[in-house]
Amino acid sequence: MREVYLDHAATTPVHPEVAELIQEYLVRTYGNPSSLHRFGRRARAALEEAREQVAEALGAEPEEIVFTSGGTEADNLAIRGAALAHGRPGHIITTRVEHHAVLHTCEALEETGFEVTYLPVDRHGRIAPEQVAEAIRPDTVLVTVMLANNEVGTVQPLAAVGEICRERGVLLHSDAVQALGQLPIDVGQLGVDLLSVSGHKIYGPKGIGALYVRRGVRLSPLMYGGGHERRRRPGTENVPGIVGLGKACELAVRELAARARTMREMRDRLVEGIQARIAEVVLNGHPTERLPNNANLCFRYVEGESILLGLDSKGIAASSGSACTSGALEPSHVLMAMGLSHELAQGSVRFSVGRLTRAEDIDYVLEVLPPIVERLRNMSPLYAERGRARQAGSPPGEG
Amino acid sequence: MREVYLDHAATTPVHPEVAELIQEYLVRTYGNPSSLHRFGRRARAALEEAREQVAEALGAEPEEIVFTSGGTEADNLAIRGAALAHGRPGHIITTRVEHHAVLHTCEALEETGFEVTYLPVDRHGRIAPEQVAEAIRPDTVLVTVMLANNEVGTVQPLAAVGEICRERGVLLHSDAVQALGQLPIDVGQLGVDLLSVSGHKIYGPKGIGALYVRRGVRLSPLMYGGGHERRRRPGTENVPGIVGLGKACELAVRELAARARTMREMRDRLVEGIQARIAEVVLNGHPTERLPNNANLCFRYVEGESILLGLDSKGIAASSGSACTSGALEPSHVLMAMGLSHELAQGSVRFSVGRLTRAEDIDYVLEVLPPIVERLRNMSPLYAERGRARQAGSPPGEG
Amino acid sequence: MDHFFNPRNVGELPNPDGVGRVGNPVCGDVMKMEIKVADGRIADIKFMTFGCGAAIATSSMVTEMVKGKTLEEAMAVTNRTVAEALGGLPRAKLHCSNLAADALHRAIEDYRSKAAGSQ
Amino acid sequence: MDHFFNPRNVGELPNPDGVGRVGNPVCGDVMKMEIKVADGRIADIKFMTFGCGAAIATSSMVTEMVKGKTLEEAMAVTNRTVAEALGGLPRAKLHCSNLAADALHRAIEDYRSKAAGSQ
Ligand SMILES: Cc1ncc(COP(=O)(O)O)c(C=O)c1O
Ligand SMILES: Cc1ncc(COP(=O)(O)O)c(C=O)c1O
Ligand code: FES
Ligand code: FES
Repeated sequence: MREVYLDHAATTPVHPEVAELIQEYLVRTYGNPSSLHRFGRRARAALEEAREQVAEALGAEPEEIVFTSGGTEADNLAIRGAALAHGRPGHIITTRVEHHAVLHTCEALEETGFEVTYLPVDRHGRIAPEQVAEAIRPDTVLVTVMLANNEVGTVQPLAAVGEICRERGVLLHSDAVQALGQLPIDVGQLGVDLLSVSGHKIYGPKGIGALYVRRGVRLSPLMYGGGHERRRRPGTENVPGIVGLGKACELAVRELAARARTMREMRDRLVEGIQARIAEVVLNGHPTERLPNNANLCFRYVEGESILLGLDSKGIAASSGSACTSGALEPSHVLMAMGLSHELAQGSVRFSVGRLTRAEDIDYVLEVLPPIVERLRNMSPLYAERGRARQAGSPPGEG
Repeated sequence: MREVYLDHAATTPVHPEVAELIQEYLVRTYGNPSSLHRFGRRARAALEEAREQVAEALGAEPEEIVFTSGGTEADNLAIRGAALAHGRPGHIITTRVEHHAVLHTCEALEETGFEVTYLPVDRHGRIAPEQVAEAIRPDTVLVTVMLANNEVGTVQPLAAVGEICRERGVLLHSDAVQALGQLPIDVGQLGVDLLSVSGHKIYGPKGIGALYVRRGVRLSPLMYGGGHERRRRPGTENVPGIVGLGKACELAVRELAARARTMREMRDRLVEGIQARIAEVVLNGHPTERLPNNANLCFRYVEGESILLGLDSKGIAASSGSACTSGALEPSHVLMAMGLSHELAQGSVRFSVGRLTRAEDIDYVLEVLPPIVERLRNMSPLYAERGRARQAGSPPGEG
Repeated sequence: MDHFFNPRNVGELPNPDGVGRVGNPVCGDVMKMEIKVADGRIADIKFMTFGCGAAIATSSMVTEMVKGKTLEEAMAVTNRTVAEALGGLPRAKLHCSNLAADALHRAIEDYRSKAAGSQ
Repeated sequence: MDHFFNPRNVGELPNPDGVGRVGNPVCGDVMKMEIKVADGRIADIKFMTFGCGAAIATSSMVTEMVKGKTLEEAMAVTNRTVAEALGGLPRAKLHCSNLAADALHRAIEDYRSKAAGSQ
């Protein structure tokens, strides 16, 4: 069966050049970078080159990059690390639309005495920078605002937040896991002190990530052991993963414009095609301030997961909400924060295109999707009720 | 130049079969295991198969295996996780010869109010199980004793410790990072509740490890995020790494006897050859209760690192102490705990053979090493003084 | 999966004797069941749902199971019976099978209260 | 690395005018330097060490640097001078270069105190 992968926001296939390099570091250049001998030195050199590649992609210095086991660990290290380095409980500001790696870390800190402000967002999923200015208190330790959202692709006005935080002398962290490879990133311009990225969202390997830590920022470690990563992250370095992340960053920067163009084209073809073929479809997220790969759509009157099952049976991979909560029951916290009704939030499907998505792939989806939605609508009590309401001349309600 | 890698205790080259499998999961079966669609389900199936392989290697159930980013994280999750799940500070028992991932984690807990007993070892690096029995207090939360030591290869009497802990109702963790693939491991027989392993010591990839958590044992998580690994370890699963670890475990179990035989033969050839060619060499660690791959030797009157540099210039990789502290200044805490003089401890070199080490490799070392040691001894004031002391008829002192 | 891709008894009945419409307290999804009753037995049954795949499959299964059964027998159908009939459900999906059972029970109750009212 | 693999001036002197033997307070390693003095200058110098590669290389470098120098000039040699002459040392190895400088200074002091005693 034809297979079309439109779930690049969940994870991406590793770029062939990256995979080749990883292979080399698995079997041939396998030394432990902490070893003094030539096997170790070769691994160390590769590690430091990768650190330069990551730094380059973020506009940072190599010494400011700490490798972690992924985006989740980077978020935890940034937030817990900065909070606990503070020495006593304080105040943290974040948004209601963060990834769970940020939200649950903040919630865990609340249990140890921290206070957390969760900023609301508008219907497009954006915060207003002034909200941050208003929320900052004398005891505010950290502001953490994602650069781009994983579910709806909305990009936050981070540079403006950065200016406020600098002015007020408050640390700013940003989860840039989804943004990297889709938007140009410059930590200086954004005014962030800490920034998280992850390998597997940019055609690099899973299980590797990095945290940018501005020089001088103090962090408590999450773990204890050897003195790796300048005492910020112990454990034998994942050299193949790190080298893969470095290469993936290099490629992401080099191909940024071309990839963004392809993705935007394919995404727009999909959205426009769907809207032309299926009635009552809502595009979630910001109309312009959004990632080029993301199309998050609500198909009114039907539940998202049923659509996904239908698509999957035709070989098409998409998702509802974020991958790590797709087994979950509650409707997306992001869509709810954006003010969608429960019913609409349950009806959302996220398509995320990638650098290799082609027009034929999109056209296949456009062919397969309408009958799936139609069939489910015909099964939906909400659709039937709305039909009757229309016939009776009253305006359709939202649930 | 000829290259001979005798630092397998620091890290190992990835087995070709493992590397091939990793490649497959990097580029082809790249789904996110949390995704509901077929790409995700394939990844999930591979993940669960790997979990079975790891469980099988440890005599555990698949649900008792939690994947981590390596041995260090497994140690941290076990020790911090069990300590913090306890709810209030208590008492921990460990040994003076643990890896830093254990020791520094215990030290960090001391700063939060825990009390830690660091058991001394005999001159072979072993604790006596009775010491554990004596040290257990009513508030003892956890005992953590490594299965085999990374520097000197000494194997601890863990099953006896396990019996004591079971009797007294105290949790037992063991760092089995070095033991896996060299000794048969059965968590039931050892009586452990928690046990750490790491991929890169068993011809698997770096950046992946696992913690065995006996059913019913409660752990606080180290990090917060998605509900992965039954809420014990968040973050998109490192599928290629996990699949690699699973395969490496399978191979390690299947080839255990053959590998151990080869390693023991090569190790003994090395030790006997060195002792026949170089005077005043001391074998550190236990004469019989030791890992088959480990030869830790003191070349009296010379400093270990100088020997390593000499060996490295001839293409031979060995190490002093553990890799992650080889940049460190202090003599090995393990050798010091075993009662070696400062001078002897500084003079130690660890050779660790591997499954592919051949007699020619050993013979090359035996050819190259004696002149290196001789040259350094001729440069050593301690050696000269000892020579004069001998001539003067007095017994040589230790420095 | 057959009950998802080819669900049985989807739709509405012309003049149902009983209607059960429930919202799932866990996920907020919605399910409606309509029954026709004759001689104390479920003569016909149809469902509609705004629910996940498991909700669709379990509803289809429930309607198949109870058609022709007495109301008492139908009331004895629980989410567990349904999940078992489907060969087990993942734990996160167990609540979905509640939807179908609850809607069925509600429809029967609706029928009974109407019947009692008209007596 | 040449100073490690081919260290200059290794050994002992027949009748040294000054001997400096120091233990490194950081790592515990040992260094011995012996000097011959003539006309207020270092006429000959030899070292022996139980130390790491950096200790060997820095000692060799120091002996080369000070041979023929006046005692005052030799006293002015510091671990920093040595590290610079070797083109820099990793931070963890800076203390090793202390060993060589300290042993040299100790040897000169030894010579001076002997000289003072014999006056
Ligand atoms: C915005 C965002 N933050 C964090 C993460 C977590 O990254 P990882 O899966 O590498 O732990 C993800 C993806 O899973 C994400 O989309
Ligand atoms: C005994 C022991 N424990 C823990 C570790 C840490 O494992 P990892 O390097 O995978 O973090 C090592 C090796 O580095 C080890 O030898
Ligand atoms: S998730 Fe709502 S019915 Fe299954
Ligand atoms: S480590 Fe002791 S002299 Fe360098």
